[in-house]
Amino acid sequence: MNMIDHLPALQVIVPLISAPFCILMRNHMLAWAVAVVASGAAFSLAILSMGFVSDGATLTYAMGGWEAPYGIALEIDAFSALLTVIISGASLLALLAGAASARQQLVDEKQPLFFSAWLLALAGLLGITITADAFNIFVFMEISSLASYVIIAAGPHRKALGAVFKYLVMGTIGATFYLIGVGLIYMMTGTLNLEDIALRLNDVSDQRPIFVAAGFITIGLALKAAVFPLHVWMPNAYNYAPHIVSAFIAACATKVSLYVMMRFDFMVFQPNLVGHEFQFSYFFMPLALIAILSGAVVAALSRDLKRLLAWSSVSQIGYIVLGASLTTEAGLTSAIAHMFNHALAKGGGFLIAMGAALYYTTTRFSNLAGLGKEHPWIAAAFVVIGCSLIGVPGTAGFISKWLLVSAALEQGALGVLIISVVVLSSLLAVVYVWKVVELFYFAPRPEGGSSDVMQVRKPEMLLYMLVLGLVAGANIWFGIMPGEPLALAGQAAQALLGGSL
Amino acid sequence: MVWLDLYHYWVFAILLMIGYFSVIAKRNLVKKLIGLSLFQSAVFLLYITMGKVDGGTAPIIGMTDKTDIFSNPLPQVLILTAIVVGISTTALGLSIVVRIKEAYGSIEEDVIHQKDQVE
Amino acid sequence: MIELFNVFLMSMLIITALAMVSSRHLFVTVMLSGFFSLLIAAIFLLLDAADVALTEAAVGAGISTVLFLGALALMDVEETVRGEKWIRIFSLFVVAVTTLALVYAAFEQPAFGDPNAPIHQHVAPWYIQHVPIHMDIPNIVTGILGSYRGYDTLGEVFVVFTAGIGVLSILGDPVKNRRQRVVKKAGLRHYLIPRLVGRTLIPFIVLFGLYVQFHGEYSPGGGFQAGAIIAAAIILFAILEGEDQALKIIPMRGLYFLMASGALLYAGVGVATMLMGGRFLEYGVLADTMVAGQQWGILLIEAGVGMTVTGVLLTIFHAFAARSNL
Amino acid sequence: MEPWIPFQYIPLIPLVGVVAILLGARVNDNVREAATLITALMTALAVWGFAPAVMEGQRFSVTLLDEVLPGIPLALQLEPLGAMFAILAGSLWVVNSVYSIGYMRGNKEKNQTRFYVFFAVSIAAALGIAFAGNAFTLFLFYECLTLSTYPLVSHKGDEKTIKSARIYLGVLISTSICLFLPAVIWVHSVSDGAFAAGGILSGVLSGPEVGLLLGLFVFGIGKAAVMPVHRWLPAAMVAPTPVSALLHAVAVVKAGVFSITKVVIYLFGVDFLFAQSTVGWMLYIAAFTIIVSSLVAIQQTNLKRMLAYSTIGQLSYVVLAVSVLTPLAEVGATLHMVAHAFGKITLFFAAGAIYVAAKKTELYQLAGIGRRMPWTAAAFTIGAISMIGVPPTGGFVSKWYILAGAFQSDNFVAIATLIVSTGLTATYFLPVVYSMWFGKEIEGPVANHGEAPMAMVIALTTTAALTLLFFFLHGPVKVMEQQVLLGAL
Repeated sequence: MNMIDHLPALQVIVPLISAPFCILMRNHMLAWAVAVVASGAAFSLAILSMGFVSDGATLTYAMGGWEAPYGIALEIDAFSALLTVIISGASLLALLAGAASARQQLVDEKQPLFFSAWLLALAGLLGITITADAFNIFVFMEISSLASYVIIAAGPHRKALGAVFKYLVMGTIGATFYLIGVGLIYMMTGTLNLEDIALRLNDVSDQRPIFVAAGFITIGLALKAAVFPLHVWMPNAYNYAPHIVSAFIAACATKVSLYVMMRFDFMVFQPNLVGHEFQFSYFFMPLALIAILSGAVVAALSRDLKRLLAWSSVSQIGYIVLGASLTTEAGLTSAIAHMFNHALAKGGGFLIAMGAALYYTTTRFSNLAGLGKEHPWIAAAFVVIGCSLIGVPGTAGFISKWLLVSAALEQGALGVLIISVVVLSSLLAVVYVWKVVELFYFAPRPEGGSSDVMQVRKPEMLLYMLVLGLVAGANIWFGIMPGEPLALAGQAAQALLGGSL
Repeated sequence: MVWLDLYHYWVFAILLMIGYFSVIAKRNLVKKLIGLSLFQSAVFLLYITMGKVDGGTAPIIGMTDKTDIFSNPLPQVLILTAIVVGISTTALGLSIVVRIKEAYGSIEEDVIHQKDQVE
Repeated sequence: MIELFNVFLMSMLIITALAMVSSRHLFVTVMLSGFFSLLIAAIFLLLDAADVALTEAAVGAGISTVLFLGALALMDVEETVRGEKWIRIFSLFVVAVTTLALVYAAFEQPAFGDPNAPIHQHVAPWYIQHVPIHMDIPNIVTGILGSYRGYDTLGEVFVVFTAGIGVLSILGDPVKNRRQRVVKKAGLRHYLIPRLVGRTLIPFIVLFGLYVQFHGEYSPGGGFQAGAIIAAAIILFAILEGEDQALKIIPMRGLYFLMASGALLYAGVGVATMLMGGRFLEYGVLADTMVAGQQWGILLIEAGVGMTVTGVLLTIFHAFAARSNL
Repeated sequence: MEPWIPFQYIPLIPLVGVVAILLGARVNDNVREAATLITALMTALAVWGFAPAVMEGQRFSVTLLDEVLPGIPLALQLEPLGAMFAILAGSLWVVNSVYSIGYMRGNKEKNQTRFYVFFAVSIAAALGIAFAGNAFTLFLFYECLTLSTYPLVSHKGDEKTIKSARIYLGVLISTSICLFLPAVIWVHSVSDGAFAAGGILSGVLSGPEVGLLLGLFVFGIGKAAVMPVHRWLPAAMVAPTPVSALLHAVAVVKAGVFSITKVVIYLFGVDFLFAQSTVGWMLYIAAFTIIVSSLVAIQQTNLKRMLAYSTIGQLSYVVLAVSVLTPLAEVGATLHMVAHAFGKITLFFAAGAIYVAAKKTELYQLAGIGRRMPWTAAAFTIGAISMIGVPPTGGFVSKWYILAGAFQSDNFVAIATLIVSTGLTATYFLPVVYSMWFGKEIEGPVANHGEAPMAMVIALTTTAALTLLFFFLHGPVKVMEQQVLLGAL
């Protein structure tokens, strides 16, 4: 077999295999290097497979040589390719930028364990994205969740522990709900392969268990995706995680759950359940609207940069869910495009928090005042990324907002409500972003501020600035040239509505 | 009788409820974890139950003379995996509880919450 | 008669669960949860799930109980605070809604044990039919676990691995922790009878573990159960002789190595099949014939599972013990 | 003059200038300011180069990116209206740069490099607006302009400034997101949104929809400062004077009224709007804004604030002229854009010169200042009479055309508004002018002062001269605007 044929398998296996190597590294720099190399490899593979699927093809792989539904099949289509790029890209960039931050927040000897868990989280997320098997999704979901608990719990503040425990309990409930749903489906169809399920559900006349299964799966995944009001675990988990972890997890983790949810609801249930479309729509749309507003309000009231960003995520996830809840092609395209654009903006936001904390130890506003004078480039990058969060034209965030509003316009009267909520929350985003901009540029440095608490090594800093520049640049680049992600998003939306896997 | 045909399912539902309730309602972190594993055990029962075939045997060829009817092996495979996942989660959860106890001196959620507020 | 026994076990299960949740004494709760695991294992056995029963007994009654006890040694065993009223009402509400959903789902399900249920028509019969052809081993569960759904099992090994490094990362290196704390207890070395009984038992337990490991293709068992059993033997040794002795037999570095190499062995088999021209985990290419290749593959990956599980369970045990003077 | 660079690269010239300014700042201030001046000159020359071709009827258009969003390109085009705005912005930037150098040095401002950099970025954004080929591109550069002027408005960085800058940004961003953006998306969802002579919405929208969309545009383009979205303009008075001059005369407010004009002519189409019954309110809003802002201006005691309210009123002249919807009035609108630019920039330059030389900001302090600063006072006088609309100034020409246009369609509301507001404008400008020349001097913060620095005086006399010249030489602008209308009619 040609190595290219193994692409889907390699995508998961490379980071997976690198994880055990990581703990065998005695030196923390080596462990970091292993993680960087593995992430880099995963990222290149993701880009490669994106090239293969961009013309509408799908890459499939039968694990162990057993064809589905008897074996486990892997599958990369436009949607999953986009997700793999987001995930591996977030991991690579966060790792590259975070070398100094990891040294600041983590004990050296724990770093091999930490980076090993990091790679497992990466492999888990990639595994969920690529597999086409309902139970395999569960297994990899657990790898990624357990690994995420570990790397979040590495946060130096004791509040991280409470946050992780909450995350663990809610995450496990979510996963178990998912398992119940899959069990009910399996009971009625006898198969676990997603495509096969969709096919065989056609013949199932008893819809009640399927209906309940849809409920359990959707709610379980919504829990993992931090969809309002199931988001309670998320702000603290993001806030108290080590900065390097926030940058990674916030960019991609919840999106993977949303991805699975959208696949199930649109590909499996939609064609086979009567009225599923409306139920999905009426269930999620109000929640999304409330999430968009409440997340933005809390963010606007925050006094800490990371907390602000975490709550802004609640609101931004609302956008994705809102787009999906329109259940139209335009709506889904906007949702999927926003996954990508939000990853850019939010990953970048947490990178800023990371850089700020390098110099001022915490991300509390009182500490960050006047950052712009001492570190003009970090502040400038925040302006760009903040604009993307608001959705200023010329940035990536604008593209998704445009798509969402266009999609809402198709809805008639309901669209007006949606647009007004989106507009209102954009204004709130202006408030919370500009609060920080003013803080950076106009507030005076606190007297005797704890400046330069750790010795920052030159190469690490250079790497950080490079990555930050790259992310900020990408926010602009994809605001002006969104062709590639948009094309993938459009394809993905068509595939979702086409009902074929 | 439909009700009785499904009695394993009812046991599953009841166990699930007990576990679920204690996860949400209990304030003691260890209790929450115990509830969580109960919650998961219930799901194991759901899967294993659905794999049973009347008059079947364990899916091992040659164990008994009746080689023609086996219970469904697939749910068993899934649950083997799920059990392992469950214990892994529990172990991780417990280690976090240990650290919480050391950091806060308590494993009662309300006490921890109060101490966080004071800060 | 069997039905009646089943009903009895089920009722016991529910009663135990209720007792677990309502007991205010955490020690009692933990012991009851061990009992619960034994009960449910018995039920699994009655439902023809021998492998699952063995695993549940080893994990639920064994490992999980030890872990909980290890953790409890550090904490108050009394549950002191009752949740506020609104939380309880809210919880009841959530639980009630979930119950209603489950009840709603109930009535269109296939009846218990119905051989015509969809799950017995699709996929599973194929497995039962093909395991003898593809790999010629008696235990169909092992066949599916190791080969048809070998990728799931790979994931499972990595879940265990994650838990191992997770606990280490959260609780810290046991050796270092022990050095920092004054740990006086040296096991039960001064109690003659337990020591004597224990020491005689340990070799048998290990032997049993190895049997379970390598006989998994023929009878219930496999890498995971074997790993749990062998780990249990060493844990017993540690309890009897003291941790330091146990750490002398397998030091922490060795455990790291065991954890990592087990996982790597499993994944390595997959990579090897890839290099030999097959797909990932396509064991057929490992030997001349399909059947031989499959058998080799399953043997190897089961060994990998066993190594990782043993390593991880011991690591977790040490990590807890170092904190809690067990 | 010949075009020496493809027009789509013109907005890049200021951006290249940014790099030059940053590099120059490393050497010394003189090099930096030379870089600014050269960039400004190059920009002006580049846009002037296209004037003859455009007047002969040539049109240029180019698509920069095929699909920024599905079916929506980033497109630029050069047509008479945009060319005129670009010429205005580019040329006044030169004058403004000369003035800025004098002001910033004379006033010893901090962060001068930042100032010049964002000034150049703002000009680039303004040029982008001028060349926008569709609604989406227009919106893109509109927001760029808002953001790039924020650092200029908040230049001082003290608490009062930040608060005002917050109002500036808040009003502009929120109007644009709430109203302008939905309008743009709406346009693109029903058409291709490309600006075309004669409009593109005729037959696509009808009835109340037209009125609603127009409303979204008029209030969404907050830079046009139509009441009640004018609040940002007085707030922005905290900025250094060259910035005020830029905001009021060159880039920002002009970009606002320019955008409205462009939308009315190229998206709706004059004829189409004229036939609609649901767009009449625009005239009344404009008239209301003119009258009220003049009344408010009368009550002001601070020179710059008075000028700010005067600007609000003058801008609405343009909106009023546009909403009269007759060809002559459209010509008047364009002429007024230019005439007001010259007049108002002169007034602000004068105000800034007075501040630098005498540190005087309040109206009562200005008494007798004409004797110490004759050039400045003379320029101020010319600017003021242009605002009122007295010949021989540019202000007269544009008002004449607007009036003529109003008579064309017997629009008595517009006629009455013009007459009343002329009276009101005279009421608040003439006393100031009178006291400048004939009042008795009051001791100010600086006792014995002469004229402001040379650079400033040169700049303000130049613009004053332009104001006068425009009375005689407004032909080209008229030609250009008629070109537009020929296309439209």
